[in-house]
Amino acid sequence: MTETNTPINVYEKHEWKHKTVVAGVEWKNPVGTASGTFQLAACRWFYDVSQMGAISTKGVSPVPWEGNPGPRTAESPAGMVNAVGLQNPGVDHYLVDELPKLKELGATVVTNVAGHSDDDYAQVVAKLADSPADMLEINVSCPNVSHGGMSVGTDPVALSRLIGHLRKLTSKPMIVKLSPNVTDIATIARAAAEAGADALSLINTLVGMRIDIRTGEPIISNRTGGVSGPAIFPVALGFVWRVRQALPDIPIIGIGGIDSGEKALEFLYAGANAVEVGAAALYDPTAPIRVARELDDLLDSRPELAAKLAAGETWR
Amino acid sequence: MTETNTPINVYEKHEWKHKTVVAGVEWKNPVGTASGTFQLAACRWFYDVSQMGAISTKGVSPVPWEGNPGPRTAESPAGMVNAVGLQNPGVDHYLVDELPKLKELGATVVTNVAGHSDDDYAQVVAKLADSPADMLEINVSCPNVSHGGMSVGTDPVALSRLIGHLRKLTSKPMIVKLSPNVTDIATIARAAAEAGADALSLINTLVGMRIDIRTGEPIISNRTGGVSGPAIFPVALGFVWRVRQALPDIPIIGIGGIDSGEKALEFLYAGANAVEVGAAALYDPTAPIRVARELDDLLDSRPELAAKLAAGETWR
Amino acid sequence: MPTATFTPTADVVAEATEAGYFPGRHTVEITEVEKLTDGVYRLTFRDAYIAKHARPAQFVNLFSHDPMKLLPRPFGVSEVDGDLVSVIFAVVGKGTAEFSELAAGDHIDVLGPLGRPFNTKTASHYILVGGGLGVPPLIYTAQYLQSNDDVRTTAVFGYRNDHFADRYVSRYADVTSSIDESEGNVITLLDRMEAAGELSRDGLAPVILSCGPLPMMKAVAQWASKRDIPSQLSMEQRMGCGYGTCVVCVVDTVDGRKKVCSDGPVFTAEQLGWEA
Amino acid sequence: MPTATFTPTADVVAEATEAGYFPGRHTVEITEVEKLTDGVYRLTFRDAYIAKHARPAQFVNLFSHDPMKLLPRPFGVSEVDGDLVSVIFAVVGKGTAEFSELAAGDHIDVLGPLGRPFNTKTASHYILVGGGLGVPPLIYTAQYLQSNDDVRTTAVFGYRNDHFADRYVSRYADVTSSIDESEGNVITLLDRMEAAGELSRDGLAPVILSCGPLPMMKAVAQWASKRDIPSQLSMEQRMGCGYGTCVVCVVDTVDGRKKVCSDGPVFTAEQLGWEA
Ligand SMILES: Cc1cc2nc3c(=O)[nH]c(=O)nc-3n(C[C@H](O)[C@H](O)[C@H](O)COP(=O)(O)OP(=O)(O)OC[C@H]3O[C@@H](n4cnc5c(N)ncnc54)[C@H](O)[C@@H]3O)c2cc1C
Ligand SMILES: Cc1cc2nc3c(=O)[nH]c(=O)nc-3n(C[C@H](O)[C@H](O)[C@H](O)COP(=O)(O)OP(=O)(O)OC[C@H]3O[C@@H](n4cnc5c(N)ncnc54)[C@H](O)[C@@H]3O)c2cc1C
Ligand SMILES: Cc1cc2nc3c(=O)[nH]c(=O)nc-3n(C[C@H](O)[C@H](O)[C@H](O)COP(=O)(O)O)c2cc1C
Ligand SMILES: Cc1cc2nc3c(=O)[nH]c(=O)nc-3n(C[C@H](O)[C@H](O)[C@H](O)COP(=O)(O)O)c2cc1C
Ligand code: FES
Ligand code: FES
Repeated sequence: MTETNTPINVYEKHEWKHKTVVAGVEWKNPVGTASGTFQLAACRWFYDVSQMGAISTKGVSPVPWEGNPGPRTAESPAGMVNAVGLQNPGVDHYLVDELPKLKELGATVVTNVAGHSDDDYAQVVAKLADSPADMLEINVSCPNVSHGGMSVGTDPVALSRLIGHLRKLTSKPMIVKLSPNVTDIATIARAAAEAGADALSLINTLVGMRIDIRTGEPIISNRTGGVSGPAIFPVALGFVWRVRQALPDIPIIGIGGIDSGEKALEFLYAGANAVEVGAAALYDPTAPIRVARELDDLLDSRPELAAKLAAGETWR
Repeated sequence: MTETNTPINVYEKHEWKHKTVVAGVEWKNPVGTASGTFQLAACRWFYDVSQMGAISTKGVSPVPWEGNPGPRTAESPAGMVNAVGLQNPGVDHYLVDELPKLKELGATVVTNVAGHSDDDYAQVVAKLADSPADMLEINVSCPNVSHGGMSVGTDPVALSRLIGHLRKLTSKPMIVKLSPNVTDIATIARAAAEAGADALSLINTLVGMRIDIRTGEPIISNRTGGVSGPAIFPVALGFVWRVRQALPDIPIIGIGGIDSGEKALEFLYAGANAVEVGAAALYDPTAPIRVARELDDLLDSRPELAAKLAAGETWR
Repeated sequence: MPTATFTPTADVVAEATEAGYFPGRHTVEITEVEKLTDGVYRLTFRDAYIAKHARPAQFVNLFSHDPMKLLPRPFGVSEVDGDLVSVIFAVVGKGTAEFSELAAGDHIDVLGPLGRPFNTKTASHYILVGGGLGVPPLIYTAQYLQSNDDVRTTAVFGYRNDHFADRYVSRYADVTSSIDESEGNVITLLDRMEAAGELSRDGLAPVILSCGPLPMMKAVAQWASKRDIPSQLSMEQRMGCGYGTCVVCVVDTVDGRKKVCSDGPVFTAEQLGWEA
Repeated sequence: MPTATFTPTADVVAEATEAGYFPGRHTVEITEVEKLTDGVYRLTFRDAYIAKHARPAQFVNLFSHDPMKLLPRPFGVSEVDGDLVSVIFAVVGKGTAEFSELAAGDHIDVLGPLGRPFNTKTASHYILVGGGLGVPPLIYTAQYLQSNDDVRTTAVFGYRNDHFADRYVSRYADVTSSIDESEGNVITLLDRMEAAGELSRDGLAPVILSCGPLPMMKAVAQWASKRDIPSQLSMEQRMGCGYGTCVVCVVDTVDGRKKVCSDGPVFTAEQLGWEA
């Protein structure tokens, strides 16, 4: 029987019962928002965003990026394909706008970092080094940019070089966000860990596409995009499982298709320290906080798991 | 507006209007069954299986294989995870049972070949060389066996060696079935083509898993399995697209999440010569023939595409 | 309210049988959903084909209305009344939770009947040993055998607490005895039958047909084997198709891994290697 | 019949507004679904919050009952009546096909109102230039402005054939003129207005508010620009969220790529670089 079928009032004041610790950083609860699906200016109107375990913000680049032309999305069964191409107003804007506002609200902030080259990443990380961001999340897994992005995240040598370089620029806890579009995730994960990643987050989107049968042409201007949503859940879970088997100690943030506390819990049982909610927030703005609340209740009856998370440990 | 909303009577006698040609072999229509989801003894009771474009049979190995212990499946959003592990009664049994019966019914047969080693594959292909099978489909992409299977399909060097070897053993049209669990599908596809593959079929399943939150343990005995069903459709389409972009000439069979003529059509627009229906046949036994019928109607209003397929060419 | 993705043709069953095929997945009307006890429901739908063809231990696949949930939910046929077919199920997950909320007039997709039935061809005293949610197919077994004068049936049911199925099986079985965890289990009842000399009945030798939790069935098979009583056990496994095409539903037998859905669900104690 | 995966709390709207937030996705009751012409429907649902807050050119996200289809379907608010909200939509794909089959008493999930409205703060003669399925938000614009004595409204609608929206807009606009493809297009009507000296009305200078197919809006913007008439255009783009968080719904503007859902849907001709 489903364990979480009493509807939750996400607006109710709630004392979190079960926290987690990711690479030394305390999260109020194990559920964060996933990068690219959260913008303060949009989400703050729907719920108290400071109550999330953490907020992973949209990837920031050294200068403003305009991303891909529209259309940027297509629907797919129980999921969606997107090719935003990392449109963002740049790190300087982020440092005076999104970040201070989030910190003022009391949020734990994971700043997602984008780049087309090692130097791009380095510039952003350097600027963030003294910022109030709680953690950095290096996105080496975006399938929708032609340089950098996923190409770094699929090559252990390039990844190792990049992370080693960034490691020297900051003492902030650094999460490396991995791509599922690889043959051997364990090697990539190990390369990131050995080069100095404090934690890993996975998965980013799977490459995919849709075609409009009325025209015979791809729906998205970029042709292919990244698939997210419930459809990718078992794939994401499998990736987290395999990375946890390969690397028993590194903190892992599980991402992919989470739309309920129960799905979040599966990630925790697979060995994640925390999770992030992405696509679900698009079709249901309060999904992230609802998932956090559902998980908080599910953990009540799992004291052993809850205790491990609170101690910065994991189930596996 | 959906183009195929008049229900189809799959039992009605039907003259196929639109055939396809895959590596020189004529299919009555562009829709086949996907390997591992068709067994004659089960499916023949539900519809006239000889009416399919082709029947891709369950992977056969040199000797009977017992596969993985149960449970072998778990549900996932709009999909399923399976870890059969290629249980099959072996090629000798296949040659006296499934294959002759299928040929007797008038089916176009694609014999799916499994192995744990190059030698396994070679033994099966050698035995099939003089059989009435119309095409061979070399499965180098099964995620559920620990040797052979996916490991060959993810390594261009190993794949090239295997296919080169098998090429010498048979003059039958040889399809190589590719895994989506790779970083660079174009290189793998090219390796197969250059080593002598007459056609490619893709995708096999994506690695994935589910965990039972009541126990905290994986549902499937093999822990991870392969994800199939509508959920993987956009991912599969993206793979076919990328292979078509990389290899303009090789025949391609598109597989993954097809449950309607419209989805089949997207694959054809992405550059496939034909498609195969897998998981949909499990939850709806007549799905393969229904999809074939729906596609036959959709092609009526697309004479240019239909003409290309009939000539063994593709949209892209 | 639009629901299921699956849109069968006007009359899949008629078209299929006319053409000489088994009916594929099709939509039927629910005529009743009744709560039997906490978390246990009895769902009845109208399906003349299944009603006519179902044999003891055969099952039907029921499908969720939620296209996120594609796999079949198999349930043993528990009773047939004219063209009405009943199943009895426990709410254990999302699918059964959904089914428990259905009501008369709703529709549901079904496929069946599926699986190899109990072998009830011999003139025997069939002892129907069921535990928990293994009892529904045994109710139908009793019903199916009721009109057969060559056989006798005794239902031996074990429950956690509420004896929710007694009122159904006692309509058909010659004798019904049941027990719950506060008193013992089905072995307790079998021992009592043996002590009372009731294993054979009217000169008919006993054959055990059993369905229930694995540990129970193993115990029953061994109990029977020790007494040279043949036993047939109806097994469960997670399914992909339910009709024999995908080979996901295996159990280990002495002849290798076999499909519960089409080699079974019924296996003998010998096949399972469960002799004492 | 169980449907949507989404189960909002008892009263999302009340709870949210009480707590000082915008209501999230929530379920509302449909009170009417009416066919206006071939493939075009008008759907009305009860939602006091949206009814109260919707401004001209704002839209609502409607969600499919099929959890395979997760993305929002955005539709401009076309009319408000007490706490009833109407949208008018064409069946173009699977989602709209589903909505066309809904009926009074059914439920649907909504989010809204969303987007930046037309700027109607100036005392002007608002010429509402709509084409095809761009007309619904202009109907609401006319309705919204009806009680404002400082403005005048003229609806200038172009249709493929059936003038299906005239009867709605003429309830509110001071003047309604429409045309279909057999006669010409909205530019034909604008030219006629100009010739008749009707661009200004009661001394109020014209402002064009337009929604419709891209080529039409471009032509309208250029027509207006040549005459120094300001124009505001309501754009369309495929959406991920509809509330500004995902940046998928962009159109190119002179200031870079902007979000249709929250920077728009309304943009000026200058922003779009559409001056003549
Ligand atoms: C031949 C056979 C006959 C059965 N007869 C009955 C019966 O008469 N009454 C009854 O209450 N139950 C019966 N079961 C078990 C019943 O099928 C499951 O309880 C049911 O499928 C659970 O569905 P769910 O959606 O609630 O569970 P979920 O856990 O949400 O389902 C997820 C998936 O796992 C599968 N699954 C979960 N548990 C089981 C299980 N125990 N066996 C097989 N598949 C499972 C589901 O079918 C589904 O595909 C039978 C099983 C089999 C194999
Ligand atoms: C701000 C705005 C207001 C709109 N107002 C109206 C209106 O009042 N009346 C009306 O008939 N239509 C309107 N549309 C278009 C309407 O949203 C689409 O026709 C509808 O989403 C198609 O859904 P579908 O499921 O039938 O199509 P499908 O093709 O099956 O949908 C697949 C996906 O593509 C999206 N999509 C498809 N076509 C469009 C499109 N033209 N614009 C945006 N997304 C699309 C769908 O929302 C869905 O996510 C508006 C669009 C926008 C952006
Ligand atoms: C519209 C959209 C934009 C995204 N942008 C980013 C991004 O900027 N940086 C990043 O690391 N991941 C980005 N992602 C990936 C998500 O953070 C997440 O890894 C992925 O969507 C899988 O999770 P989900 O299934 O919950 O959406 C984006 C995803 C979506 C849907
Ligand atoms: C139960 C099951 C068994 C399968 N067995 C095989 C197999 O033996 N050989 C093979 O090449 N592919 C096998 N596949 C993969 C399918 O042929 C197909 O490539 C995959 O399922 C994706 O298609 P679908 O989404 O339509 O199912 C199997 C798939 C399933 C679901
Ligand atoms: S469930 Fe498919 S073979 Fe048994
Ligand atoms: S649709 Fe998400 S930002 Fe506009």
